[in-house]
Amino acid sequence: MQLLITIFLDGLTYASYLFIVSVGLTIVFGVLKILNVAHGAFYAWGAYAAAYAITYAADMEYADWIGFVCIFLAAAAVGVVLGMIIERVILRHMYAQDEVLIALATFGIFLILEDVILLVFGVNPYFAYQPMALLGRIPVGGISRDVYSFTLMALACIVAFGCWWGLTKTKWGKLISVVIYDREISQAMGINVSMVYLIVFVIGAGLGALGGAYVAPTLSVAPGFGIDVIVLSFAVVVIGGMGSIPGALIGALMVGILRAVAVHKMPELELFVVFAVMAGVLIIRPEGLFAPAKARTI
Amino acid sequence: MLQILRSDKTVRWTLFGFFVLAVTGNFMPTWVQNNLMFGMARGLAVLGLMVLWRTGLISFGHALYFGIGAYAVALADKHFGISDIFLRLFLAMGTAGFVGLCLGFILRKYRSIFFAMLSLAFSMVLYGVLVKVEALGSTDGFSVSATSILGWVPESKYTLFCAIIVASAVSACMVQYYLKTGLGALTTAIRDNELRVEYLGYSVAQAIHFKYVISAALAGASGAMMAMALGQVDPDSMVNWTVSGELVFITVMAGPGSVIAPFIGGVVFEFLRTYAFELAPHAWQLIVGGTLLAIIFFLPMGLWSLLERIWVRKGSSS
Amino acid sequence: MNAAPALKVIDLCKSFSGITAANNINVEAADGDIIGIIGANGAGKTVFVNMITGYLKPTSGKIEYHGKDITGIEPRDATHVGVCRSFQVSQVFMTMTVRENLLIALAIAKDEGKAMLSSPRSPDLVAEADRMMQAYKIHDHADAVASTLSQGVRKLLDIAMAVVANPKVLLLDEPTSGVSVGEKFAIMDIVIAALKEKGVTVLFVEHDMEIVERYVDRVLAFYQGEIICDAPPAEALQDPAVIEYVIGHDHAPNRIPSAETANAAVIGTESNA
Amino acid sequence: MHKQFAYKVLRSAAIASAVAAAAMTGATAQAKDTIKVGVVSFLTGPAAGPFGVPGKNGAELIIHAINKGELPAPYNTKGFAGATMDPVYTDEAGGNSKQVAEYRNLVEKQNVDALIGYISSGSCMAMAPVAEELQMLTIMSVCGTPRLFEEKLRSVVFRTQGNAVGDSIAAARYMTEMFPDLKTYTGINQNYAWGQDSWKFYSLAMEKLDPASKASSNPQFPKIFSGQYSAEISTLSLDKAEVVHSSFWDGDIEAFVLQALVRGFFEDKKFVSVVGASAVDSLGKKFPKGVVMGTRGPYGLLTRFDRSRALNNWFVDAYKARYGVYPTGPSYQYAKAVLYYKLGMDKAAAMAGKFPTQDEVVAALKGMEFESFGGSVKMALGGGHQAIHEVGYGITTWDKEKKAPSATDVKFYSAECINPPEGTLAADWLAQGMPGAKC
Repeated sequence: MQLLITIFLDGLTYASYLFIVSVGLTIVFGVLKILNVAHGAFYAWGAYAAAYAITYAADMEYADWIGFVCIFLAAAAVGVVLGMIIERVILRHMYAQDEVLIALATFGIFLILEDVILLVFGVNPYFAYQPMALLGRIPVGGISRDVYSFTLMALACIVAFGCWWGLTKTKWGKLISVVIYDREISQAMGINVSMVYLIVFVIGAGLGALGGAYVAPTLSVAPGFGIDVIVLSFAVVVIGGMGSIPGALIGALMVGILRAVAVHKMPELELFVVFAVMAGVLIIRPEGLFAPAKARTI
Repeated sequence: MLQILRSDKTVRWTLFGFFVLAVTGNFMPTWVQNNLMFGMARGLAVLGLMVLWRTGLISFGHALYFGIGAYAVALADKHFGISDIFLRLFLAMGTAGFVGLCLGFILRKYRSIFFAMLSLAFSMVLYGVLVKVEALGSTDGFSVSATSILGWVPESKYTLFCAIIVASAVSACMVQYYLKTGLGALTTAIRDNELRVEYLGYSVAQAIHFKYVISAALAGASGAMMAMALGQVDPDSMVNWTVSGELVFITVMAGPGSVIAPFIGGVVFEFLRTYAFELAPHAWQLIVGGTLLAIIFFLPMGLWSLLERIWVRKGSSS
Repeated sequence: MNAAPALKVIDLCKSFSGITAANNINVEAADGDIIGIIGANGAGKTVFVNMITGYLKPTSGKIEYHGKDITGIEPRDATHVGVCRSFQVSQVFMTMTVRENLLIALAIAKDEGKAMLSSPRSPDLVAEADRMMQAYKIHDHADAVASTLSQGVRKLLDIAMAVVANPKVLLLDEPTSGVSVGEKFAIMDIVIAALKEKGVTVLFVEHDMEIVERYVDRVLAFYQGEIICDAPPAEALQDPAVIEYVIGHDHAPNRIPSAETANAAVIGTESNA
Repeated sequence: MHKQFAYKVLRSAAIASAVAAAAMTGATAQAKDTIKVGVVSFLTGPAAGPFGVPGKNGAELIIHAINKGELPAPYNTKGFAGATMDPVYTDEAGGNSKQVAEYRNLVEKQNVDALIGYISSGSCMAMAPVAEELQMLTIMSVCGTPRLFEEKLRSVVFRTQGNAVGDSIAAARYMTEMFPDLKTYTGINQNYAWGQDSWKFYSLAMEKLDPASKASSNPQFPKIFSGQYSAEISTLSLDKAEVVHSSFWDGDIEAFVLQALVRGFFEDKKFVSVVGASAVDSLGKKFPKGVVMGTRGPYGLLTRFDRSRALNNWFVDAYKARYGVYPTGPSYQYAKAVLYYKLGMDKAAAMAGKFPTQDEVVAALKGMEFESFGGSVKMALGGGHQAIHEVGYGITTWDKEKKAPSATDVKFYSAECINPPEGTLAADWLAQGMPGAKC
């Protein structure tokens, strides 16, 4: 029982983290049809920006709760600045290209952003533990857990709800779904598609950055820390169905729980399970669990 | 088959060019030799990816076969002390080809991003196993003992250098021949219009499967050559997704223009990385990534098209 | 063997998630028959063609070729048995020249693709390709890339590629749609002549009643997935039901299919190709 | 026409390479008033901050001092056998295969005279065969896996750092002496040579030193640089074991401590860190008190404020003056390796009466004993290629008046107490119950 609770909570923690990171990726794919490898770089940038801001605030001896403000400001800043630059300067010239080629281009962007981080923030790791330390811990299932990870779950729920509400209940959301449905027709209808693309990409980048920013306090934020995230979020997004938000949620939960089980029961399978599931889902249901299955193309 | 090859100019020039390279190689400083070796070895995998690319498929998971090739060599060396180059190549290509054959039954139904993602997933499964299992060397991998040729252990790397060049030349010619046959012509046909191919009475899935196996075997050979040239294998530089990324990068950089392009691309990449790493240890990825973007934007048909253009201009001016 | 009709369709039905696209279709065609298929858009003409040639699997019913059951086989197998088709929107290899298009087609057709292992540019194949281009009067364009061809020439190439496999039964899906009025009869003369001399059974979907009148021995009129009339043209085109549901009352003998029928036809394939 | 072109390209390529070849051969510098040495450490990646850069700084400081002849006596002679060293600092990040390629570049393109460095055991295991193949003198400075010399003897590879055996046995001895009543232990180690060996030898030693002790059935081996350990921490917390052994280093130890700290992990468990001292400095006041901390030798945290050794004092002061922070383990280890190279060069030169060849240097280095900034070093194992030296552990605390982290209950174990004699495999020696250990 104790073990079950622990596995469940560990899984949930990891899943929330994965969801926040992946949801941006899936939104961008859903609308722009871009598989954005550079998403990992947004994640890393978010983490660095947040860690930098938090440590700065700490040196200035501001109250610790300022740290949380830093997290969200940093994420927003990274999303807007990097997102805008990359969409306007590079991607918008590529939409005509083949999906996979664009993905490759974003791989190039990823490499560049990775090193720019080094040039901007240096090689020394950042430790922005204040926000996590501030919240302390509570005993659950016989062991004590950090409250911070519970706030991470809460954040995941908020993000999920926000996306659902934003897409279904707002004017912008409706516009977006129109654009998803058919780009040409919506252009003909006079929708400013390129603006929709820009905004969606910025949101996607922002969510990626938020993922990084929010976990920054739990890690040593050091160079080369976006690489593993990319394939993990790919796995999540593919499992759930590229472009589907509930899909990303389910994908994150599956990966999170499975990994937790593996870590507790057979650690050597920890990485294996994630991608085995990814492959399995692709084989059984290429469009993922949630995206509607398309008709045969031949 | 032979008369096709004899009649084909590209083949002749390929052989000639590789021959010249092999001869001059002897006079090059070892570091140049090494970079050429690595470049050529990678070129083999890229050659396979090029065949796939011509049918409109890009695989983000060929590190799987690259890695299988490399680890086949390393494990055979560690457990059975197999050091003969032919045995090693046979093992590597055999295993890679066989795995390619099996996975092909699944992958041949997939196109575009789904093809890319599923191959990525397969390669990452192997990665996940390698880094976690101590018997497979976990993140350390293994070192690979020197290569022998029919029992004779050459003391200089030059012999291996020649071996790699021979392998490259042979596979380049084979692929050239393949592209000349009806099957080869089908590559473009499939990219153009699968529906028509089916109605002409040929199974698209089968054709793609065949190409996939070829590319897998080539990637296996590539990995094996790399392992032998380096004397070291490890998951992060042989099987991780970044390696697949590199291979696709070289494919696009080289361009689908000719069977020689992959090898030029591979060599250019090696030197690019060596110098980028030397000039800017903190920013070498930046240089590599920048080049990738530049190529995608300004040379969609790759370096080969650039060379072609230069030559055409020369030709017209003179 | 030849006792059985070249093509026999029995109670063929097809429905997509409730919507019936074909309902109890029964057709017989003897060797050498030339049959015109008419009907408003969405009447189920293309669905019918797609089912015969294995692109769509029928919900129920049976398709026989010379008495051999070919229901629901793969397109390539349909081609192997001798049932071929052309398309509303020409399906050719756009980045290749006319000759290359035909060479590939020939290489595949030749002894079940064994020719694939040698160069398709072998002299005999090239010669045969030239013969085809002569027969279909596209030899002037031999080295033009398909994407640069006019609709008409592309149509001819499309049909020529369908014929390469020496089909006994050939289904032409709107051979003249999207083709300039001038080209229409030219194309049909060429095609029908070439096919007649081979004794091929031809079923072609057509909107232009003049063409139908001029070339076919029999007319199948489709309406809402059913055949409402199966008779020689003279008779069929006077049939009140046909006039009501297919041709429309303003039937004039030299009616030219309007642009939108052509476009509609194009969208027609998009929806199921 | 196209084929013509293919031909042209190839021909020009061929000519180009021929010219290149002609130009590049015979480009091997013989002038020996300066020597070129590759100094390899992590300059990028998660290990750069806590290990690579302090290591590089340590090397830089000493190289500079030696070139100027500013080291304290007896090492105040100028240069390496008179020659000034021109170091080439390169990055250890990017995977073993890339490192092998880089190694070849350093030797064959940059024509270095020797290599000093390598932090990760992975790198060391991968470089050794290449070093042997190219016959290039290579002094490994930090890495710890005993496999390096136990798998086979090396001719041109040396290591001035004691291996994981010593670190682990010392840890076990310290635990059995300081906390005899803690009987059960588990571990979290990185899943590669260093982590696997550290755990292996720690548990072997515990078995012998305290037969009543019991290892957990479920020790954790996460992938190096994973960064996220919340699930692992849960597993360890659920485990009934009282002691948790870890050989985490680079960014991982910091990440682990941060995530475990909030969860009160260090109050429930006695944590033994073989090489986590870098985290003590980077986390400062934040670092939990009462952690059993090792430094893999008499340096860093443990000897920082111990003013009894002149060399150590000089090093601490010079380093602090130059970089504004205290030297950590890696700083000492790189400094030690450079010093070792100098001594070898000087000794060889003295014996040969001229500028020494590599073989003479190798001969001089074999089995050398010398006094380094952190205590004395004996090249006793692996045929005189593997160093042994004392290893110490202490318990972390915060020094109020110095406003710096420090350690209490520091205990050192002599080299002979924690290392097998030459010629015996560590595993066998432990199995026999460590015969002849002098403590």
